Amino acid sequence: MSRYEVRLSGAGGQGMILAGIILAESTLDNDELNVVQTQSYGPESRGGASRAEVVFSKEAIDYPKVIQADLLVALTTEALDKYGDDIKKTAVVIADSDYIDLDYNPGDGVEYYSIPIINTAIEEIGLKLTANMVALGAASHFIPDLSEEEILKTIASRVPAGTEEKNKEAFKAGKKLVSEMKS
Amino acid sequence: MDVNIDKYLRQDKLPHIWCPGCGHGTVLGSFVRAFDQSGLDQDKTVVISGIGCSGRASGYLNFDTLHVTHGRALTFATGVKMANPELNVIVMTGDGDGAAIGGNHLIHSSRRNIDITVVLFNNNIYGMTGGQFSPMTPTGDTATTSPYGNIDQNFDLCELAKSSGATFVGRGASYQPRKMIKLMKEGLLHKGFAFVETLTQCPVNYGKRNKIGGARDMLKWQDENLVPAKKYEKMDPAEREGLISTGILHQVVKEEYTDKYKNVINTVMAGESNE
Amino acid sequence: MSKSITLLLQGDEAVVEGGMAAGADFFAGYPITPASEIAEGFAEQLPEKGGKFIQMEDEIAGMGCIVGASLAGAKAITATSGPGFSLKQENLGFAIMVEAPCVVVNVQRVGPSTGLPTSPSQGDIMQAKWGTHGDHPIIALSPSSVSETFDLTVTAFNLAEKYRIPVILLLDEIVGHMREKITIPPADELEIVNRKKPKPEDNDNFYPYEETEDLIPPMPDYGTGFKYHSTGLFHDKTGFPRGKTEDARKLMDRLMGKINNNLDDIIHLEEDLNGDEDVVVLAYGSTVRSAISAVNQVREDGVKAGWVKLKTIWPFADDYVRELAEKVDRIIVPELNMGQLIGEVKRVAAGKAEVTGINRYDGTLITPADVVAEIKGAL
Amino acid sequence: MARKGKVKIARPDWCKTCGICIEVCPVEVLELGNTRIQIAHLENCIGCENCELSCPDFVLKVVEDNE
Repeated sequence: MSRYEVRLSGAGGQGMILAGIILAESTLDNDELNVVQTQSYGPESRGGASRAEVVFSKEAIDYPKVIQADLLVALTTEALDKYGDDIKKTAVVIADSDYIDLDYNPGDGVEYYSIPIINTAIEEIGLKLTANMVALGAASHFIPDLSEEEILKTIASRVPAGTEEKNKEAFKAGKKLVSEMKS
Repeated sequence: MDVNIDKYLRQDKLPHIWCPGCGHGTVLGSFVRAFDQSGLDQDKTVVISGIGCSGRASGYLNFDTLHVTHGRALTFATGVKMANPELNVIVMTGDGDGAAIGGNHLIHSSRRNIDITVVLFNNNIYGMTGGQFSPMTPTGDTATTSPYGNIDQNFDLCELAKSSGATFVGRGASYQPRKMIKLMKEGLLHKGFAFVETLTQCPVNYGKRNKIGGARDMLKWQDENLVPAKKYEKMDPAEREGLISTGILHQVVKEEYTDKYKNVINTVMAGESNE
Repeated sequence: MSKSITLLLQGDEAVVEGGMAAGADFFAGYPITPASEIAEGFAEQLPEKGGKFIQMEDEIAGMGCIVGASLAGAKAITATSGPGFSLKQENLGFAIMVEAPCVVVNVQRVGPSTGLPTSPSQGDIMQAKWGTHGDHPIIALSPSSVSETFDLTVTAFNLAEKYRIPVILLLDEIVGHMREKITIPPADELEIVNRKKPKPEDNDNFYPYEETEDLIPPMPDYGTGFKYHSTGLFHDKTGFPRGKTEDARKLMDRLMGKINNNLDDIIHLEEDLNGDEDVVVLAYGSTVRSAISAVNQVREDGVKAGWVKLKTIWPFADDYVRELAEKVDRIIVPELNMGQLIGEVKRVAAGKAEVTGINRYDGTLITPADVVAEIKGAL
Repeated sequence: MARKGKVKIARPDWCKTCGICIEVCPVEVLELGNTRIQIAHLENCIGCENCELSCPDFVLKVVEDNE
């Protein structure tokens, strides 16, 4: 794979940066895959816009930030509005279907998935805080060369003790949301 | 007293640069006598001073000595003590160095109760730079920067150190070298943050400008206004007006900072090996 | 530890790993975005190895504290960002004057003043050189990746110990906060330098600031019986103040000389040049990454371009850049500031090559496309 | 209080003639000269060491009588 760029965006406190870290860290044992994870956030740890970026490549990664996303995840109206156009013509866009109020028109080549990320976390998992893992699961479906097993292992090591199973479930639920739509 | 103070002084750096009648030399003399009585190891002792007349004290003392930036002696001292808690660490500072620009460090060193002994030379003025008022210049007094009388309030440094958490607080004066020696010795032997304020006269830039007079007159003033702490405590507030208490003002036993950190290291390292 | 380990780390965390690997046993500092992770890492790791961490009351105190620790024998480090770096300057100058080895990390954010606390900048390049008052030597290093941050932290400690000087490690927010995979080599594969110390028997004839042949006097730990004096005043070899002009000049010459006589050892850089370049992009820190990307892109179009990465910012690589300027038509200097290091490049390239800058100072990065445009515009 | 000896001008060159020793001497042993302190009435000295301890310049020392 040459360069593959992922942007995870939402509001501060939604855990998108943690999702980005988990994506990046799940490549640790894959010697052939390079990764750079960056983030952008305001000075406060809750609220405000927040985004994590992960760039994957089998070659050396020079520029560390997303230039044009191959994959965009947006949890808020603000995020989709801000980054929705900054994507490749063949990009995948995943957006929350219930919490986004925006008349979004992706280009013709874009695969657009409007899915209930936050409500899946609330209703299916019973823990709103796992919305980031639902998003991560959905996103992981499209990123080449990632191992689900490694991601689940990384989730277990990165989320608060005691919430490992809920987070893993959330990840799987997210993945299911898009794979069902895709098939 | 029967001590040979010569070994604690860098003879080749003396006579010192302090003005005739300056009380700093008396404080310095009291310090070396107190140090001798303390029984502490000269080779394991570091003296750190800041800027101003008091700052020059370290250069005259035969220890590892460090003459640092204005007001920051306690920060360097904290580094020395933390890096090697076996060392005796002494800070020499003044009322400008220690109470104005370095006031924050005084508060926080007190709060940590780190085992450092501070000797603060309080001459109520910025002497070296020519007589500007300091936080210890009494309200109403004249200085080159308060030509119409100082409108600032001076404060009680011993109360400040005590309320900030210092576990040894005392005040000595150049008119009472014997008491000052005893006080400093107790301060040196105290485990924890020891703050010793010493009243010292600046005849050139404070005494003469404020009509107190020369060195001898300033000592007379001390004689008339100093009261031992125990007596002071028993006095009515009205009686205390204008008087200054001397001696040990506060001493409590409390766990010392580098000891606490040693516990952190021990706990962490024990936890590591258990894994 | 005898085998390497691979981790996903932030640049800030790599400072901690590099510091621990270099033998750091003391950290003092004050929390500040985007450098706080460095303090947090040392707070956790130092006591595991018997080292010391202390959070001071302010930035000034953090700097004073590490100098005190250094004189007591510690390998000491502090970390900050722009506002804190400003506050540390006076005590940084003191460290230079008393020749106390230590490492000062500045994870640069956009300034002046509070600026943009969470956005990257390379705005403190000149402050690193001239921030403290008066003439003085300084060493400043700047990594462009997480892995390089580890390496240059080790180098920073080694240079500090070897030359008895504070070494400034200039990260920027991007390098400080980005995560990359990094393989940490086994401890026995790292070269670690420790300061020269006098022998106890040297005590009788000991001059703490003697002009030794290498201009770097041996440095005793406090408490080992040398009972010596150090001061921020100009001093002679005894360490005591001397206000005389010839002594002042002698001390300044020695302080500068110990660095200037060893530029080959201190200046680290990398290049990718074929020898026939028309244009070279000279960069440092995170900006290097866009330079490399852009050069690779334009080479595919047949443009004769190359890149140079400066890992040592100060002392500036005068000789190298002078020779480079003789060989190429143009040098492009991308910087996340309004043009700081470009002044040095222009100074040494004057009359030899054209020098142009690419500058961003709004908290966003210079992209490869920005650099490509500048390269193509030059042709 | 040690009363083992009498005052001596141990380091005459360091004296800055501030007169503090005269102020603290209970028995009028010392007098100011032009450039340094002088012992005017050694016979009065009771060896109290007030002068030695107060002298800011380390000039005076109380020593054994026979020294």
